[in-house]
Amino acid sequence: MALYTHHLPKWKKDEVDEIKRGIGEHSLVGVVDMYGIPASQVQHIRRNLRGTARVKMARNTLIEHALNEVGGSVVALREHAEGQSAMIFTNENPFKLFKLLEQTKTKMAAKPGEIAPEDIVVPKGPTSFKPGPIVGELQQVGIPAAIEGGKVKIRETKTVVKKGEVISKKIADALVKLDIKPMDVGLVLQAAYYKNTVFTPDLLVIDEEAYYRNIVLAAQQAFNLSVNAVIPTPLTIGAIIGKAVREARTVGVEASIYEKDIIDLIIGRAQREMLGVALAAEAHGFELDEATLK
Amino acid sequence: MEYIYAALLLHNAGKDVTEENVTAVLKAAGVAVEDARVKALVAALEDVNIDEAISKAAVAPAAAAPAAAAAAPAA
Amino acid sequence: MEYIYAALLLHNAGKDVTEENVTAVLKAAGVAVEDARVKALVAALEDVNIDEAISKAAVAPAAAAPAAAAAAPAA
Amino acid sequence: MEYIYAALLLHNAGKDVTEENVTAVLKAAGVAVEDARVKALVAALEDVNIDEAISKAAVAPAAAAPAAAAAAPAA
Amino acid sequence: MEYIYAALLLHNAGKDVTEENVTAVLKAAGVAVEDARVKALVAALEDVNIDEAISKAAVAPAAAAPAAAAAAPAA
Amino acid sequence: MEYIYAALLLHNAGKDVTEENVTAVLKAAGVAVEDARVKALVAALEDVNIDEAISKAAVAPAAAAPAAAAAAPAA
Amino acid sequence: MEYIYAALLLHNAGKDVTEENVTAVLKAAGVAVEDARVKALVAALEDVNIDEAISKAAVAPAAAAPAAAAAAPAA
Repeated sequence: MALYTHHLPKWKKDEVDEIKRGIGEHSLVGVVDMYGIPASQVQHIRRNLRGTARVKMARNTLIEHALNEVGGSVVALREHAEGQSAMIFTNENPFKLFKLLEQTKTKMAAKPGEIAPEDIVVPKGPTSFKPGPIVGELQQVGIPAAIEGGKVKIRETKTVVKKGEVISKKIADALVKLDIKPMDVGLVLQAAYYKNTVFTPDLLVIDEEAYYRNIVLAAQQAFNLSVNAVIPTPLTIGAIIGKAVREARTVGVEASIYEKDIIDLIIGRAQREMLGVALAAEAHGFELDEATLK
Repeated sequence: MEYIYAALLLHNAGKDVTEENVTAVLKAAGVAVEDARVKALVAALEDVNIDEAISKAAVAPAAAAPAAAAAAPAA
Repeated sequence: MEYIYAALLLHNAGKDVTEENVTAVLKAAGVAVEDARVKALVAALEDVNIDEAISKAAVAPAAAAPAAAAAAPAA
Repeated sequence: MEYIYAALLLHNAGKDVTEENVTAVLKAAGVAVEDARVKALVAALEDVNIDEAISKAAVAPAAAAPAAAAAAPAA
Repeated sequence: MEYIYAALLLHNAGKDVTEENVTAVLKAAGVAVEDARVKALVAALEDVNIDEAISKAAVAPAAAAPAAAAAAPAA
Repeated sequence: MEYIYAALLLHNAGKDVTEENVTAVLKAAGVAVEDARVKALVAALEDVNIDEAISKAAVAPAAAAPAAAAAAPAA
Repeated sequence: MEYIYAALLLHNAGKDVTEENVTAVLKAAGVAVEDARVKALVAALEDVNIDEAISKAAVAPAAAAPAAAAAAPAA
């Protein structure tokens, strides 16, 4: 394969060399899909990634050339370079890169034939349209449009395309008119090569909620352990004292130890017991006096 | 309530809740004893499991106290 | 609990909760009275407003009731 | 509460809650010990399972919630 | 909990919770005192208002119970 | 709480919570280790079932009270 | 949960939760460190407010405990 490179025109050779340099200078090399991203947005994404990651667009054949020439396990990225690919270089860790790329995605209008990434919902409420043929066009694709107060209004919230379904031309047109942008457009990471391992997106999705829950759980466990095992720390000493005091008070009440601090609790307990017996006695025919009933 | 307390006192001390005993306790406390009430109490408690009534009061105070139960939904 | 019952019986009967009175009531109930516990009880009650403590006891279960109720389905 | 704390300290340390032991602990803490209170304490604890009483104070999680609520006024 | 009870006993008796005092109380109770635990306890108590912690303890169980109950169905 | 987390980490990793291990973990975290606290930690955990102790809910510190109370009706 | 404990240990010690630090702590605990898990942890925690999560745990331990218990086997 390497031999074949000799016959590449100079501009192609330069491209391959640039990719090779990128691979050599960064700890992480990724392949991203750039399908359907308008040029203006590519500029925007590049700006957002500046200082963190570099995007190098190139033909798939040249990417393959470069990977082959570098050789080793990075060659495995080859099979992910399909469609409109680009290389991405960074020294961040693959999980961070994935998050970063997710954050650069923006909402765009749907083109006919695209697949809905999630349920596409038209919310109810007024539109900016004056009455006209628009009402019929919307109704035709199942959007409950009506005229109210001289304006076109959507009568109720409606799901027009389910997740995974193809978006038809008529619906795409209607969505554009309603300014609904259902498509997530941005760099889609196909695979990332990092320290001899190829990470695919399914490995890189992070459930931050789960981490948060685990942090809360760990903090609770630490709190519980500290209090239950009586390991005083500034954070838990109050709870430990509380536990000891409650135990002492409970023992005092249970054993009827007549001490000032808990005598009111003992009185309360006696009072409740008396009421319990009084009600039982009443149920069996003993008439309670007014004071008891109160 | 004095009558009930007298009964509880006797029960807790392991004594029988009889008319004589209740009357003796109440008198010792300086209460002017009504014989009829003592009779009624002793008769009523004959069919009551006092320990159960006490433990119910301790475990589920809400159930034991009508006033408390009524207040609960508002709390 | 006999000692506290004796004290509450006296209080309800409008009598002072003194060592003598408590002892008398307990003896009438056939209890072998321990002077130390009587002393401790009377001392503990010295500055306590018994009526207040009783009325608090009636309120407390109500506050606890919603918790018990809420927990019930899970229990 | 010093007397109760002394008793629990002894119990937790695996020692018997006797008048001598309680007195020794209280003295070490600089408390002017009242013999009657010590006697009353020891007498009161004689028939009580302290571990059981303590466990009533421990509010266990969800399942124990009703008990916790019930125990609240007593705590 | 011995160490905590010793601290509470001292605090209630109006004494400072120092390493010396805690050690003396524990020793009087026949506890084989571990210096490290005494140090850790005294250090942890340094910035704590014990009175506040105690008074909150009396209120806490009632407050904690509803939380436990409320959480139960979600668990 | 660093010491507690170190113990939990070791326990979860299936390692013994010894003074050496705790010290090693804390040092790796850049903590200036206090021997007394390590000793106290290890001593306190000696007879403790850690799995049980971490899952048994400790009662909310007082700060929780208003929050718990506020949350209860909404739950 | 070892990775989470390591992160909390570092956070509590006032250190940054970096790959190097987490790895060092885990290794000191004798854990066979998985690079990818460390990276995922560090990336995930970048946007997690650890202090808030901790204070949430401290404010309602009683409430969260049942959930904790339920979640424990899965962790």
